[in-house]
Formats: sequence, C-alpha cells, structure tokens
Amino acid sequence: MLVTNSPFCLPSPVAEMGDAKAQRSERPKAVQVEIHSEPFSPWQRLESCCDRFAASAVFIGRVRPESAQGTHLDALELTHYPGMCERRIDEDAERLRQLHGAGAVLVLHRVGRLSPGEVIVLVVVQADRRGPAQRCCNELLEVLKHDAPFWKREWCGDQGAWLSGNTPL
Amino acid sequence: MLVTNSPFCLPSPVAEMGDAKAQRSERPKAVQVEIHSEPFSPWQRLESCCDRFAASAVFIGRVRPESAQGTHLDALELTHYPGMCERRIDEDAERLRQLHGAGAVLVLHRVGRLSPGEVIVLVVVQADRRGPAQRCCNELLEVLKHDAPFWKREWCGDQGAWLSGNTPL
Amino acid sequence: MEARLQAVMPHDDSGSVRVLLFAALRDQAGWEEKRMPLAGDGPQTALQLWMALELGALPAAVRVAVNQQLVDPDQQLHAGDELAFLPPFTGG
Amino acid sequence: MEARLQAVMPHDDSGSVRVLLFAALRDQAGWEEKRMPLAGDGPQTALQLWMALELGALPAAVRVAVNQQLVDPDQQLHAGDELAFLPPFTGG
Repeated sequence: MLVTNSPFCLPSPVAEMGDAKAQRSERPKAVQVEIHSEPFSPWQRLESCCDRFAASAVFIGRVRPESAQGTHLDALELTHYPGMCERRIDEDAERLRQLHGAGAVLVLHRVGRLSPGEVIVLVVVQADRRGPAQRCCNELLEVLKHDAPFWKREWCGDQGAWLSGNTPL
Repeated sequence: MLVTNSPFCLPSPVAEMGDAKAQRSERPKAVQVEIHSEPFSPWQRLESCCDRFAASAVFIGRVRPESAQGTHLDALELTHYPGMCERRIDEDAERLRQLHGAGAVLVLHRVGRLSPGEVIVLVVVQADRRGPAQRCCNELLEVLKHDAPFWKREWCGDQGAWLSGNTPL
Repeated sequence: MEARLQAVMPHDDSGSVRVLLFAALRDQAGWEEKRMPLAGDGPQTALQLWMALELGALPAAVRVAVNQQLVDPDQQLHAGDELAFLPPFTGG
Repeated sequence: MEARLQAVMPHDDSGSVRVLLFAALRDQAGWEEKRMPLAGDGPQTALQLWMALELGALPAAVRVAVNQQLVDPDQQLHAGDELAFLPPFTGG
C-alpha cells in the first residue's frame, strides 16, 4: 500500500485545543505503511515529516555484510504477500499506536534484491513523550519481524537460501 | 566537547576480519558527544554517518509547544555545566555502549534559547542487532535526562521559570 | 442472476479456490499460484486441500491464511477463497 | 619554585576554591562564579563552604560537585578545588 495523502504530518494533539478531541475519530489514521521495491533514503524521508511531536523514536535496519552462517553475502532478496502484508502492518501499527498513546507511525519496508548496507526497514513513531514513542517503535519492529508475511533469501553467487527464522533480539 | 575527527563512522566489527579484534583497544572510542549552541538538522547529520551497522536506533527530542503547566511557551532556555556535562555523557555513553555491546554512539544536545519544535537532543546508537541498539539508546536518553548537568528554563514573555524535574517516561 | 452470470464465465471459480505458495514452498513446488477445485462431496479444509497438492506433510512451521487472514489448518474452505501457505516470516 | 611563583601571582588560589552556581541557584544568589577562601583553622567541607555563602540551608535536591565529580556534601575541600552546586538536572 502506498498511501498517497500523508496523515503522518498531523499536528500534535497536545498543541490543539477545545473540540479537536471530538473530531479526532473522524480524521485519517495516523499510520502510514509503504512497501518499496526500490532503494529509499530514510533521512530524506524523515526530514520532510517528523517535526510535530516532542518525541520521535526511529529504527533503521540494514542488510548485514554476511549471511546467517557468517559467510560473505552478495545480496538479500525480500519477498512479501502483497495485500495481506500491508494490511497486517497497518492494523498492528494502529493497534500499537493506540495501545501506547503514540501520535503517528511511519513504516517503510523494502522488497526486492538488496545489497549489503541497504536499508531494509525504517520505523518512526512520534509521540508527546519518549516512553510511548520508544515502546511503540520497539514493539512495532517485533511485529514486522514476526507477524508480517515477509521472507528473506540470502544470495551468494547463484546460490540462494531462504532464511528459516529471524535474528534474535 | 566538539569531537572533530569522527570515530562514529567506524566500519562494523562484524565486517572485519582477523587481527581487527586485537587492535580494537587501540582505536579511538566509538562515542561522539557534541553540545551545540546553534540549531542543527538531525537528518543531515545522520545521513553522513549512520550506515555501517545493521541496526540503528535513533531518538529525537524537540521543544514542546507548551510549558510544564500547559500554558503557551515562547522559548526554552537550556544551560549546562561545560566540561563536566560533556565528560559525564561521554563516560556514560561509553559505559552503556560496552554494557550493551553496541558499536557506535552519537549524542547531540542543544544549549541556548530554543523555540517550540526545535531539536533539543539527538541520540543515535548503532549495533549489529536491534536489541543492543534499542536498549542502549533508551538508557542513554535516561542518562541525559537524569545524570547530565543540563537545566531548562521555560520562557513566556519576560517570565522565565526553571524546571524542577523531567517529564515522566 | 449472479449465479447465472458465473455459470457462463470462462474462469468459473464457483467450485474452486486460489492457492498461493511463498518462499521455500514456492521453490519446492515449482509454482506460486494454482486454482484447485473443491471436492464435490462435502466440506473441505485447508489441510485437506494441502494434501491434494501432493507436496508431502504440511510442515509444522507453515501457517495458513484464508482470504489473507491467518486461520487454523482445519478451517473449512468456500468457493472463491484465497488460500495461502506461509513459511515462517523473516521480515523486518 | 612553583610555590614562589604562586605567591606573587595577583589571583593566588593557594588558599581558596572556585565556587560555581547554576540555574535557579544562580538567579537566587545573583552571581554565577565566586572565589572563596578556605578557612585557615583546619579542614573545611563543601557544606561548610555553602553555609559561608549565606544563601540559606542547602536544598536537599541540590547536588555537589568537586572538580566536576559528584561528591557528598561532607567532602573535604582543598585549595584550588572547583566546587559547584547543582540543582536537579533537567536535560534530554
């Protein structure tokens, strides 16, 4: 899902007054999920829309230079279940956002063939306090690891091997 | 302390081979602490030196639009104890880096007069896995809140009030 | 009316399900998508349909989704369902 | 040699400490830095020096640093020390 209108740049609820609370349920969801098949710059993406809340917790995951077995890695291939993947992340992100009282969530995840060092995942959670931002960001990353239908295959030369599990915390 | 040569961009220990381990104790510390009296762009700062480790946990704190009492805020003044402040952060960051097995730590903290929305603090922790990066980043932020000699004063018009404590987690 | 239209459509799915495989399962089977008929004689579960694919026993770690929702392998299928077999997720 | 040089320097600190105040303490006292002599008759602690500043009782929340290290208020002072009184930190 590539959300074209961005609800990520909502003004801080703290900065609003009066009847804003009553209208909140009518607003667009403050969750934005994007699956990218091409490289993206996490910093440029962040610069444009991460400045309205007092606290921002960010996680960036990159391709390791070696395989799970410790050997040289040429590339990491990422595939997903289109539709189900985006919807699961979206639902889980909104659930965690409400659970932790966070303000806005952005998730960018790569698919396709990635080289070592390339960004796989970017998670940004904005909130009015650091605790909700950090906790929501950490838990959302676990959701991406364990509950979203993505699969990684490590390539060395013409040998590809699907990973059977995630790296431990 | 403005560290001019950047040990933050060290290559990942994982990506190195052989005798690199033996040399590690002779290298510059992988901790960088900067106190800035002028605004900085966290994203531009990050773009240039945050791409060698698989996991990066980032926290950005900004000035709230209102005071601790919920009233309008014109500006936030930050002062510090020069020398002691930098050294305490540096020592705590290195201690936490080693404790969690993180790779590199960057701390940027503002002093001076800040407007609502301006960045107060940027913490970046890079590691080979997400857990160490996240835990070290979270704990380092608590250190900055509770153990580093910074003081905040809230300004509304010509009325200034020193804060007596931190926002809760 | 709807039933009559379906009856004359070339790709009638009134008695079949769409089956999707991912990652290692896809390589193992040599295909990623297949339309499978539902058995005419009574209810059929996701697990029963897997057995009809003749890919061996369903690995314990493989999860089942029907219409993009995770379900128990004993979930009963209906005509037109999208059935997916999902190896352990390794994203993030 | 060193002692002789110090003896003729205009800002001799051989018998004094440098005292720093921060934040609200600074506003309250109306100064941020002061050189205070050490009493000639025996050891003097940080707390004793605070009392000599005549700023009232040392607030319980105020921490004491000597030479930029946090110490107990009963820490004994030495000539040339940098003594700082620190209100609760509110950074980050």
